[in-house]
Amino acid sequence: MKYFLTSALVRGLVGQIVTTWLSYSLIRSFRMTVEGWTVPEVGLDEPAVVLACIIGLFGFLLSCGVVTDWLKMMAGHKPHLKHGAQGRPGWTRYVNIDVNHKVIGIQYGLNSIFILLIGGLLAILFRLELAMPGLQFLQSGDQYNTLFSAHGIIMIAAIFAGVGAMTNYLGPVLIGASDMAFPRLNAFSYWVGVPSAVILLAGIFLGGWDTGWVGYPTHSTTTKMIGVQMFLLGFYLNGFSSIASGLNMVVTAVYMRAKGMSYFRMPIFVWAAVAASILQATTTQTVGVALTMVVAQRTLGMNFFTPILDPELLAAGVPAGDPILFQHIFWFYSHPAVYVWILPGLGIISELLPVFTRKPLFGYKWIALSSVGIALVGMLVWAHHMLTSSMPPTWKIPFMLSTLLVAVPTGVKFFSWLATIWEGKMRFPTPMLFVLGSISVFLLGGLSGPILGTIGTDMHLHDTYFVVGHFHATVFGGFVFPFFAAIYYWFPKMTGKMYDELLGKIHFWIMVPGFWVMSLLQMRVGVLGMRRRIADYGPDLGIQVEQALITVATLAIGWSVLIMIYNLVSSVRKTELAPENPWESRSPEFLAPSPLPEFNYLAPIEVVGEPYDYGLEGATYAVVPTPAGD
Amino acid sequence: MSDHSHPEKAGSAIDRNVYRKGFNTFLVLAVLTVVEYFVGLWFPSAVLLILLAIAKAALVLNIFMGITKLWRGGDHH
Amino acid sequence: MSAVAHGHDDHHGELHNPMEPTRQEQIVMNRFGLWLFCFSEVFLFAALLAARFYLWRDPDVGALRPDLPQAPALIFTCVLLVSSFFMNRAEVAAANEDRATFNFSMASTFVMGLIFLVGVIVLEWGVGGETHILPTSGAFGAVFFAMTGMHAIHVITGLIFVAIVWRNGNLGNYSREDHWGVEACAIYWHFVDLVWIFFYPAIYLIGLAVHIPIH
Amino acid sequence: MSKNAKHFSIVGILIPIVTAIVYYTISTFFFELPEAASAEASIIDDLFNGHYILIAFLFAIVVVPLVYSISVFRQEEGDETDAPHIHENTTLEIAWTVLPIFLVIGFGIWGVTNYNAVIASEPDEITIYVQGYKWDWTFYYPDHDYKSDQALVLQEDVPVLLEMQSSDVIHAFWVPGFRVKQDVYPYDTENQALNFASGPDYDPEPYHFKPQVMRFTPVKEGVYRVRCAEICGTSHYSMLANVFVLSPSNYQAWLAGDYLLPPDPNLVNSQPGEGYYLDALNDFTIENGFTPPPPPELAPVEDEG
Repeated sequence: MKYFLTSALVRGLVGQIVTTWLSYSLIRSFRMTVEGWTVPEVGLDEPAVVLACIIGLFGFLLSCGVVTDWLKMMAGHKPHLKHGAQGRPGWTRYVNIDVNHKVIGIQYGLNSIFILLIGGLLAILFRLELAMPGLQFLQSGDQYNTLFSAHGIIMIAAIFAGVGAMTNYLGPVLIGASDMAFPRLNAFSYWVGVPSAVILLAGIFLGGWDTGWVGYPTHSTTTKMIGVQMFLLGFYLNGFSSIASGLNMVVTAVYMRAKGMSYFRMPIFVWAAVAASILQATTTQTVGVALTMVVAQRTLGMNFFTPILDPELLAAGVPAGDPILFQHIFWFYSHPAVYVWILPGLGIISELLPVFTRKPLFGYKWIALSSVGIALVGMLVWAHHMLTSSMPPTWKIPFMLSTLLVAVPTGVKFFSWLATIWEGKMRFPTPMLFVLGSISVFLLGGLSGPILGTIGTDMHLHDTYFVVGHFHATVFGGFVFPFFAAIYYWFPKMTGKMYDELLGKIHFWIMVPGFWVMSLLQMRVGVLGMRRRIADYGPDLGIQVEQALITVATLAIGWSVLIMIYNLVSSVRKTELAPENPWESRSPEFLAPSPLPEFNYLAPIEVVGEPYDYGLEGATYAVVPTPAGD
Repeated sequence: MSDHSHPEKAGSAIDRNVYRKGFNTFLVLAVLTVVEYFVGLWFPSAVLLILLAIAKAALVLNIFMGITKLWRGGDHH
Repeated sequence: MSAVAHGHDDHHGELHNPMEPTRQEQIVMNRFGLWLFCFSEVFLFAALLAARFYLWRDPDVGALRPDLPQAPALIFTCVLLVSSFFMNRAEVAAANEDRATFNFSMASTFVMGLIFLVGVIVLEWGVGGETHILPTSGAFGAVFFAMTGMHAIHVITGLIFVAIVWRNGNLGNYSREDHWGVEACAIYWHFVDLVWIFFYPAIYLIGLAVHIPIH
Repeated sequence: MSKNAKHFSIVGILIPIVTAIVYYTISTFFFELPEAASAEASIIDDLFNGHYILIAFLFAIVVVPLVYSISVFRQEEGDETDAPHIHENTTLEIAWTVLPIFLVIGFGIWGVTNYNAVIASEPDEITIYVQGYKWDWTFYYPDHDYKSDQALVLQEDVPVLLEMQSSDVIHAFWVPGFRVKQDVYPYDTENQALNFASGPDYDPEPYHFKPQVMRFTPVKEGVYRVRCAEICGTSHYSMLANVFVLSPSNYQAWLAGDYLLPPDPNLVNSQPGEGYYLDALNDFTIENGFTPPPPPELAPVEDEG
């Protein structure tokens, strides 16, 4: 307990709350003394909230100590990287600043699952509301709007944390490196996400917001619910985490590969992670601009997005704002963001299939390049979210074509997976089940894509539950299920213990069918006319049965995740050790001791062959130094 | 990994050259800026102005920022 | 529960751990990382430029720009350019352990940067002076303040960076072999200059000038 | 090889069968569209149908080999050896990269021609101004200088051109039966010159104001509902309006004030939850002598959780 209360996490949170509160009161009182500035008597003072949240972030960073080393460097010192638990019990590493990528990866993972549960809880709340027509227990549309908006952005934060978990834990291990290229920056990426999550969650309680996670102006610039500011800031600050971890991963993969590991000998997951990281490190900046603009318009009255203008300015020929501008800048990031989530997930699928089919990955180079292809095409399709906007047809048509083009690299992945499975000697432990589940669910997402990409059909389907079903299938198939597969697969590597196979299978057999029901029925009600983001729907649509079933499926998914958490927690406490290489994998990390040592390998490893040569007699991938007898 | 560890190029003559290179680059940039200003005043062609900006940017990237070090790997002049 | 077998606190003795990168390798990675960061920032400034070209236009006339005073803009652009020159000189000096030139050049860079910053805020933003452009002046004001403001934030970070490197140089922390701090500062400072190379014509030169009425 | 040929032929036979079953299921039942009530809806439904065929086929070519492999190529009891070392087949890879490109180009061309057909203008369009605001719709008939709050009345088989704007935030005009959807953007409606409802003062020209434009031709008499499809705040869910498509004679009678709009069959027969029902009923707001139908007797609600 003593260790917990003095941990970086607690220090940071206390620091954040204290500095936010102090600066809020100071700024508010200052604003009251200035003539001409109106400060509401009751309720929150919006500009003060914005500034206080930003200052609170610095409060967190300074008091948790993640920037201490950098401050020392600025002062001219050369601080060493601190490795290990610093004389405290082992578990304290996970609540303190630690530069080891495996610790950070697990921190990300725990954070991801924790936020995932909060987001899931919100989803279950509003699914219960939607189970029947009529407002059941929510009091107003505002409450519903806050719930689904928060569900959206919180799940996104959880997914980014999950991507961070996979790339951080696996990236350096798979390429035979000791750590990321910039360990301190890596810790910063994780820790800056914590205060941003706090700000997001606080937004729910301090007013809430009703803009959805997209926050389109002019709704977001005019809504009275000032939780929208916390949403914008929390979203924005999470961007720092994305950018920093993205460029960290790219540099790591370029410079820290083991001897003999050419680019086309990297494990396939690393290709996917690098493709995702490039998107993360670049496009995130544009959403930052979009969010800043909304904050600036709300607090400083800078007119970026309102087409309404002062008549005097208008008469002089000064242009007004345009809400479409936001949609362009926003989707330039937010479409590739989806690829940031799914590319690592698809990488996990490609990584695990050969192990469980005992066959080489079919068309390694094609899969590797298809990841890069998806990333590049992904930067050119953003405006397909705006096919019903006022964008001229000359813009819509190219975006329709580029959108359809995404199907090509995605198809390459599917066909290569099928060819990998064909004639394999398949084994079905839980990770493999989740891999197959991912393929099936991602297929639902993929197949419902082109129909949303052609303008005619999108005019009917845009902003309906069809879209909701489509992206949930994409994100579950592309991220959530592969993430779970990865957790089960590398659990013995992370902890040295084996999870419970039966509970894992129960988790799978509840969650995947549950998800099919949910996603397919969401698509069905969307086709029938159910719009997105509505607190209530008419009985005239005739979709009560479907809605009730969706709610039941959602509850099933929620319970199955709890089963997984119980499974993992109880398995960690087991005393029995897992086998060294439970999956008979060729991957180098399974040739090293579990859990991995501080620097992953006892000495630099050397790659001497292809990564997935299952079934080839005498083929070796990597030479890994075995632990000495001490 | 970079293993370009050049032997040190001591001697002030080389230094002067490097300093002079910086100064010459600065002169070119200054001239381009003035050209840019007058282009902007007299024939405000967006294409021309963007081309001028790209030319200036290329100089800064190449000489001041040393982008070539990325693929040459060295950090010595 | 410990997912990492055992850490050790005492590894950074004299011996280099073969699993960890050497200082030279680390510098190469730092350089690539910094360039990637600059590349990332390109997207930020490109988004602002996109906003400028998207909003500052008229369907009949084409590109527009606010009618802003030209002379100070040209002067401060030149000031930033001169600061870039001194930054380059400081970097060369650091690489050659020429302490005197380094000191003078860093000081000049800092002062020039400060003049630019004060110039933008006092003259262009009109704090304490006569100006027509306000943040509330339609799309002109909004985008103008967003572009110059975002650039000014980078200038401020750059100035802090310059000040720290200047001081550390004085403490003798940079050598011929390892002056990564100076190089990083130089790359960042030149990048800020690079951004202005594109912002200056975009704000002041391209498009038809529209006079903003006092409101 | 003969064994492989057996596998391939089984899969080859199953694929068309599964394609047919899936196509039948989704087009006639699972993803069945609401009845097409506009000329554009039929055009769009053709494209939907094409997509359904594509979905069924792609589903089959992935799922059949997947399920077949899972059931046939399992690890046999006690067999610890690896599977055959097949790692690449460039011809195959090129084939499944290039063939989809052709498919994509085909669908792209179809999509473009389809879209052009949907947005094509027709002669003799009737212009109606649509104003969206939190959280309702107003319709204004410039030819008749007539304002209709919340109920859009159209004539069967007469193409309409909607010019739309919003008073506050972005809304989106969507009638599922008509398939077409268009976002609606806010302009300064305090300004008389920009406000549709200000009649002769309406003159957007000097403001570069372009209302959003949507065209369609209703082809089936009946009652439909406008649904706002873009999140717009508290009561977004109940931002609905009724659309009445009338026969030519009834439409003329309605314009003359002689025709009472028929009660909305959906509304009368529904067993609604309270909030929704009242909001929807408000869409029947009395305008021009039209009275809403009496509210149906609400069945006693049992065990409201």
